[in-house]
Amino acid sequence: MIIEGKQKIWADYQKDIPDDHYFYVRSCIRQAFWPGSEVTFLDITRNKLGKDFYENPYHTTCGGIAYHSDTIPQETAMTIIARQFALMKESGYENYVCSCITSFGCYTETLETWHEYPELEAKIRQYLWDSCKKEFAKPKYLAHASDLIYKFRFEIAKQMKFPLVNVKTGKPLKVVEHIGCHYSKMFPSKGFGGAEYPHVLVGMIEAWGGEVVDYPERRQCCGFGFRQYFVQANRGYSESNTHKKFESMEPYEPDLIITNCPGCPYFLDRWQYVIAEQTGKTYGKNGYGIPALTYEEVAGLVMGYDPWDLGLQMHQVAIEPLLEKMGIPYDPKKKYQGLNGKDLGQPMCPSCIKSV
Amino acid sequence: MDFGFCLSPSSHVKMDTVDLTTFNRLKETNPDINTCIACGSCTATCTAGNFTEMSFRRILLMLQRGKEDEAKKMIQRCMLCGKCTLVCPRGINIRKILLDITR
Amino acid sequence: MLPFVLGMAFVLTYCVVGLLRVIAQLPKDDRKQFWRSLVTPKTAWANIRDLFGDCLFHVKIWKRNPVLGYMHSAIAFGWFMIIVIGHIMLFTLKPLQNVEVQGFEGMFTNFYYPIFYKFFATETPVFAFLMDFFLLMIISGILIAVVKKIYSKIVGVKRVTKFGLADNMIRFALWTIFPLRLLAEKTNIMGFWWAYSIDLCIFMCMLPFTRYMHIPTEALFILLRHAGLNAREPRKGYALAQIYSCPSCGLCIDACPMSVNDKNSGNTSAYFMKKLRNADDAEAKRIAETCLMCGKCVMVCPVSIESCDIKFSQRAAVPYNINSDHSYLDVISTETQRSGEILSNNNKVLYFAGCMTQLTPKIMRSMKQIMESAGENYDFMDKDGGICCGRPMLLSGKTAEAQAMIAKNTELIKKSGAKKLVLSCPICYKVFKDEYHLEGIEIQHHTQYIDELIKKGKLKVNKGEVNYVYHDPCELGRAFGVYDEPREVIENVGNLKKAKSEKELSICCGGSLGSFNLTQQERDEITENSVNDLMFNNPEQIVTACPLCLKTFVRKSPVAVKDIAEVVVENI
Amino acid sequence: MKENILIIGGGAAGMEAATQLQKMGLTPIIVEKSEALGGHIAQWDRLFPAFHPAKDVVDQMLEQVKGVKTYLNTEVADIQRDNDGFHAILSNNEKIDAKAVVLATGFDVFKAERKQEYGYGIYNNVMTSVELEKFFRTGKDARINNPKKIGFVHCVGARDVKVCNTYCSKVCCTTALKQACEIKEVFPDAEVYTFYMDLRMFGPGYEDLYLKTQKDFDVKCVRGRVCEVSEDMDGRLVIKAEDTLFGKPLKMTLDVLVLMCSMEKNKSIDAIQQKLGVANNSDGFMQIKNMYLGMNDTAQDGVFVAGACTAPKSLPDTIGEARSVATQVFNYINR
Repeated sequence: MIIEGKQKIWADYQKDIPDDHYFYVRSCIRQAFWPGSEVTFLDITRNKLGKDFYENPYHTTCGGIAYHSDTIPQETAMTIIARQFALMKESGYENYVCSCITSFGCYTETLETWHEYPELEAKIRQYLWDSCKKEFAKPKYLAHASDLIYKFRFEIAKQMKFPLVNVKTGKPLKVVEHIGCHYSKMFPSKGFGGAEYPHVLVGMIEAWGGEVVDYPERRQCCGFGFRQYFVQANRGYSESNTHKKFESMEPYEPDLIITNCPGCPYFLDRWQYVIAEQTGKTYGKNGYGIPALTYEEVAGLVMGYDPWDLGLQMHQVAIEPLLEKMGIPYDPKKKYQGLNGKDLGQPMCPSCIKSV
Repeated sequence: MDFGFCLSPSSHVKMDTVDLTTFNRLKETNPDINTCIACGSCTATCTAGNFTEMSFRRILLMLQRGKEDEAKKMIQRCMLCGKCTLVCPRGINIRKILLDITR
Repeated sequence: MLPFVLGMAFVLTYCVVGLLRVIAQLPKDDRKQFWRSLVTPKTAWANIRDLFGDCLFHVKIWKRNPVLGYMHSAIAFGWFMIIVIGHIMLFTLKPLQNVEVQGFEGMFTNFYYPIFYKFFATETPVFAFLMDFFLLMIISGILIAVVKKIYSKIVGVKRVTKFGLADNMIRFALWTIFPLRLLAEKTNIMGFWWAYSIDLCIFMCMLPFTRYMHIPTEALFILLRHAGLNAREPRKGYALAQIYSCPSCGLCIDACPMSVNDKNSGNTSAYFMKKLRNADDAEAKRIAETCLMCGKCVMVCPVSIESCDIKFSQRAAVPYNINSDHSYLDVISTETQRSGEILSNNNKVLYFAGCMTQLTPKIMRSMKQIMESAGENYDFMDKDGGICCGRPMLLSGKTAEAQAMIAKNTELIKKSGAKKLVLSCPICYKVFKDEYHLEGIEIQHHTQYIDELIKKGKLKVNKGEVNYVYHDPCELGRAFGVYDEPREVIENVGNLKKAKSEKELSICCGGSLGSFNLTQQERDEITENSVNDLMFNNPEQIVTACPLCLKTFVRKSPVAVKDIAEVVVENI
Repeated sequence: MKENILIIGGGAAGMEAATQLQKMGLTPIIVEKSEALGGHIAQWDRLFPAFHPAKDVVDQMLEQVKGVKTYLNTEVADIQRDNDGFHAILSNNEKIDAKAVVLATGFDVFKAERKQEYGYGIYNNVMTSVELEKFFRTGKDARINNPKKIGFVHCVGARDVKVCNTYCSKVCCTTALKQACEIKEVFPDAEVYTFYMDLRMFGPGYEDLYLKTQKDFDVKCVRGRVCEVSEDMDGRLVIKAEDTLFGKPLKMTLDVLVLMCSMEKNKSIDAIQQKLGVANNSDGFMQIKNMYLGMNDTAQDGVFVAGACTAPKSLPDTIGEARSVATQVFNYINR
């Protein structure tokens, strides 16, 4: 691997986004999958970094899931998106940041389509007025939330308490980065680092002391694929994708996977359990899996947030070995306690992969 | 545990592990086996191909891509009539190769 | 004279054991057929005729090549006669003038008396003349053999069989028997008598392991042949008798179309039989699969060895590790039927083009035109692509596998209600004639069919000015003797020139499906040679009666090559 | 009177045009931006289809062009036209007056790093066809270490809207097969694969080369474009392609991957070209007047083109065009 070659590409694919005053929209599924992530994002940006990130309670889904499942036409999806943008404008913002990669893809695609087909934009403008009586607007800058953490990675590093380093050996942790397909595969210029060698997560890993693992199936999709996981009979395809990735990364013995998409960490996490149940194989050491975290969770960890406040107990793959490697103190008893101190109940113990 | 689904086999031909024993054995006695240009004449003229999927072009590929069983299954259809050999623009002795595969 | 006795005893034992072995190896029904043939007057007569004709007088070699015929007869018949006359002298001219037997009396001595008898010292003029005559004959035969060995072309043979050490040794032993005998008698030196005796012993002892085994075996082979047996296994029973009957004379080498390339003359039947005799399985297998199966070697063989049949059985002996599955043929009945409604008309002619003719559509078109012109009630069986006749499968030695195709075609033909089946491909013709059971349906090759149409006056043709030469396809000519019909057809439409090699001596085009191993280049060499032979009298066009020959000749012919049906259509 | 003809570019086209013009009694002047005449072909080891040493051809051309006035390490900085003809100012500030201009500026090799998925410049063992040719000339390349498996990717930067080059680069197919044979000569035990979409063996002897590649060199030709390359733990390359004849995706590990880079128009001439009023085609190459009878003519009288500046061309194509441009120029001068 010639790192200078990658650096050249990273330098070519830098996008210009402001570092403050954003209209923040959430992801539909992340709040359910990883409830700590978006909260942590807002907490870091607002409270730790002192930025202005506004959230409007009236924002909705971007329509992406329905769009990609072919249940709504493109115009409908675009009108939903136009409404989101209108909300941004109404709230007095012109920078738009979303938490979800699917949304990011939809927004990018929509903006590019409007740019190429102004007549479609005019049509949507009308639809928006007809349906919501809202004024059509387009954001000046569109960013994904991971773009901002990428942008703030050195500021976060300054406040870092637990770098991505194995405290016992002193060596950097080996980190696999996994980019959501809709981040830059559709529009390479819209992602930090482009489509082939995205830098957005690599930059965070490097800034926080980890070592990036580039393995043969790095570009492979996690297998989320809306059509695949919606239908039970098709989930095998989804699982097989993940399986292929793990088989490919296994020899590198990664300590951690960091992702920037709602679905990827979910499938990279849950399928490890399913693969273990079906084949008896686990990819971490000593019967553990490889933790697949969101970038907010990793940012939170290095900044010293309590693992359970970050919602890491929501991961199927046990997080404890990672915490121990990084030297992060945690209270095992609190793992399944809610914020109010009540017991959340423990998940059933899987037969293969270790959960504690 | 039954999840109602399972890992699906990869459709990739893994060239690193493909077993080429049969193909290499054929190559020794039939060096012309390499010279196929995949024109498909053999398949188009094939008497059995008129009724089945029989295709010598595919059989050659199957042997090179580790699908020997499929290749042998396809050969079951062959009538050894030799039309393929007559039409091959590269002059490959196809009938002989087909026969050699069965040994 | 111990060496001679030992040799004689050995060879006799070997022959008896061999005879029993061959008979034991015959399949049960074959064996029965064999015994029965011996007492059937017709075959018995043929046996006697050929035993004398072939074994004693070598009629076939004489026919093939008189010089070789003389050479062979001189040595074999001469020797035979010396033995016979010797015995007559023995019984008429006692006391003997034997060098050795003084002091030895008894039954064994009678046995070898004549061998060491001083025949040439006799004073009875008749005997003296006869003995001198036959000895001279033998010596002249040996002289020819020596000349042939040194320069074979003098006796009209381009290529001779190359022999191994054993064959060369025994040949030398044979050549020296009578010169030694002559020396011994003339000088009466004991050493020469010993040498003579040892020489005889060497000859006898080596005989079973060399080509000279054909001397005793041929008689058995003639009997088996007349019994109408077929070689079923490449090295057992009937085939074994044939293997030992092959004298490696090499007449087939020059006859073989492959010999045009010296490298390939090792693939001829003489060597095939030799490899079988030497149990060289790999080579026998290779040669069997290289052979074009044109049958010319069988045609020229002075011993009438059916080497093609043995090659078939050799091919069949190679395992086919595929379970042929032709079940898909079941569903196509209606498909093929669409080309013709079942007619009750008894005069219906069914034309089967076959795979090869599918690649030469002009033959099909010509056939259609001929049938139209003749006002025939006809139907095309495989207009939209039929199934293979099964002959190529058979040629590969896959008898069982061919049955699927044979059965399907039989079914289709019978269903069609046709009374006559016409084939334009001799490859198909052979299998339809040999393997199909189409009772009540006449099978004709299109040469025969067209000839019949012309003769019956149904088809009117004009005699043109073109000079044609006709090439006899192997599977029509040598296989079925269809030589005259095509020639008559051609003479009706133009002038027929002769090829250098005609009829049963015609040379394979080189395209034969019979061979698996020949490369395109090797086939091309054969084709060129065959074309040159056809061009002997400078014809303007070459006419064939086989789509495969047609396709093959077109590659190399300097003049137009046409199927017989085409030239007929041109002259309607 | 001897007329000056300005030839921009001292590659095969420029040299041959100059040779012919000189024989016709005109005065060709070659302006070459690099330090030597010869162009791309001088970087080549052997030529397809018969493995003829490129040096032979270049040396002959250099010998013939000896008497021609040549500026090396020089570019045309500016050019004006008036009724007398063309007035060029060179980068060394010399002034040249000429009656006609021949643009023989040739091509640039496609920058392989633009096809990011092949990882040129990122993965250690990905190289270009030009670099492989250099290896054949010098025997040295750190990437080539007794490789066991070598792959060639055709059409890198050609027939590909993703890099805005929709044309076929013409010579890469034959070059790939030539190089495949050559690498087999160096490493007879190596397995060599070429990944092609169509094998365009357009010239005499090229199809024979293809047959030789298959038969004598056992090079395996796979129809399908490599779409993704990655590096495994040992630094070997894992490639993905579809075997489109078989209808299944392939995955294999290679030691070296050679990218058959296409030809792109040499863009360093763009400014001068603009001043001369010679436009480009949609594929970026210079526009000619007519594809059949006007392949050396541009929209501007007196401005002629030859060689790969108008389209990807093989060496024989280029030489042919250089000779025909000489005739065109001669006729123009004597009109």
